[in-house]
Amino acid sequence: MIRVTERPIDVAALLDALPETGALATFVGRVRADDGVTELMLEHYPGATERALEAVAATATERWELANAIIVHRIGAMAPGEAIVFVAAAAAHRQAALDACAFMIDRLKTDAPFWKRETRGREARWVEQRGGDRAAAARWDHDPDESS
Amino acid sequence: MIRVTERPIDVAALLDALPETGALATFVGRVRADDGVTELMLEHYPGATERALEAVAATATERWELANAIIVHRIGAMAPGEAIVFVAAAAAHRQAALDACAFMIDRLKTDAPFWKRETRGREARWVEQRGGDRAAAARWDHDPDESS
Amino acid sequence: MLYFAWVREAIGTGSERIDPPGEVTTVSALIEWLAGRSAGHAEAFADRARLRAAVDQRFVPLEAPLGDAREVAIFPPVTGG
Amino acid sequence: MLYFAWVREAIGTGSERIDPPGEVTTVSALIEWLAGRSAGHAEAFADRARLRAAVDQRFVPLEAPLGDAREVAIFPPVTGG
Repeated sequence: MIRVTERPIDVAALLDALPETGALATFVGRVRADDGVTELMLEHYPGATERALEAVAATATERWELANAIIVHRIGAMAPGEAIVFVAAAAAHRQAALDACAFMIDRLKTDAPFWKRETRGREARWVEQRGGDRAAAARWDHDPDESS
Repeated sequence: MIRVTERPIDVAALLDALPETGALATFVGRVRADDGVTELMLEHYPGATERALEAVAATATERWELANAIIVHRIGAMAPGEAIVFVAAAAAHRQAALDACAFMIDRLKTDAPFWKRETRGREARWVEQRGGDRAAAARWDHDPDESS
Repeated sequence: MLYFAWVREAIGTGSERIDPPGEVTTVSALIEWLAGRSAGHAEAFADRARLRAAVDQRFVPLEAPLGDAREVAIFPPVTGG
Repeated sequence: MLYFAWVREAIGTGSERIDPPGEVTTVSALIEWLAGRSAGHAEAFADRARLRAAVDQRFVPLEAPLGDAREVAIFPPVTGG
């Protein structure tokens, strides 16, 4: 299940809706409250975004035989502390759930058309892509740990 | 924070109590409902268990500079679908949170004195330790990915 | 055409209809042609290394052919998650 | 002594007070000595490869010295999480 939403992400409600599989790994990314950002604005490419997220979730589901893969991504304006993204992977075994969850958050950072604009007081700037994000996504291209 | 409890684990309440850091990774292990188990009983070594869990959480907190590390482990009898263990790692950045969460669940499987007894209908048997669990825990002994 | 993030801001609009000449057959050539439309376009497209593109909602390299594309998007590297 | 899981079940109790002779100075020697106490002890301790130990709540190899240990626990490999 993927969702792009302008409304706050209700992590507890999302967790409640998940099947009770053996292993569930989740990740929540929030607007950091500690680096002076007063507002974060998320722009996206309607249509292409949903397609990209579907592809990430489908790839994870197939590769790790997931019972469930969830990606929920916030768009629009949000405040420090609010959730930007929620990712969950439910599987029979823990390694599959943990790896699939890490894969999905790494991949969506490079594959899904979102752009962040940070406002600090009166100054707004578009966030630059980090080289580390590309490296994190690329490590899944050929992962020797996949079967561990 | 670590806790060993005979009561059901309330994942939503645990999540609510966490600080709103940039990244939060969680893991929930449940009694699998798909392999015929009708009851799971968790025995532990009072005192030594808490000490082992504290050590796992403290090691993760130091190694990944976590804002918060949580391990909650159920003991006693539980039914399929119920949560056995909840692990959470809160950090400024996603890789630290994801790695620390995986580390804690891998380590507690080999370092904390819990024993599972599965009941299928009338037959009860003690679960054997898996070699894969030892390998998963050992991969953290020298991890080249730590700084990634 | 669709524009996003600071590309959109520099150009001053998020979308526009265009009718490029027949010799514009790649994304790269399209960007070159678009850069002549206004000072905002020129500014947005000044540094090709900072631009990414999608043709009919699929990410492509700037050298990619346009083919019969109905929707082309130009934008900075993505920063979601 | 503390026993857990199937070790506890085989012996029939989770704890007992013991007073081993002076020549019992390691966990391994203690297990050998305990095995003579009952058929249950003998069964529980038949396969050393399946046993683990803690001395005063610290995990130790079976070869570890007992020292002035107040609490020794014998149990199978752990299976939590």
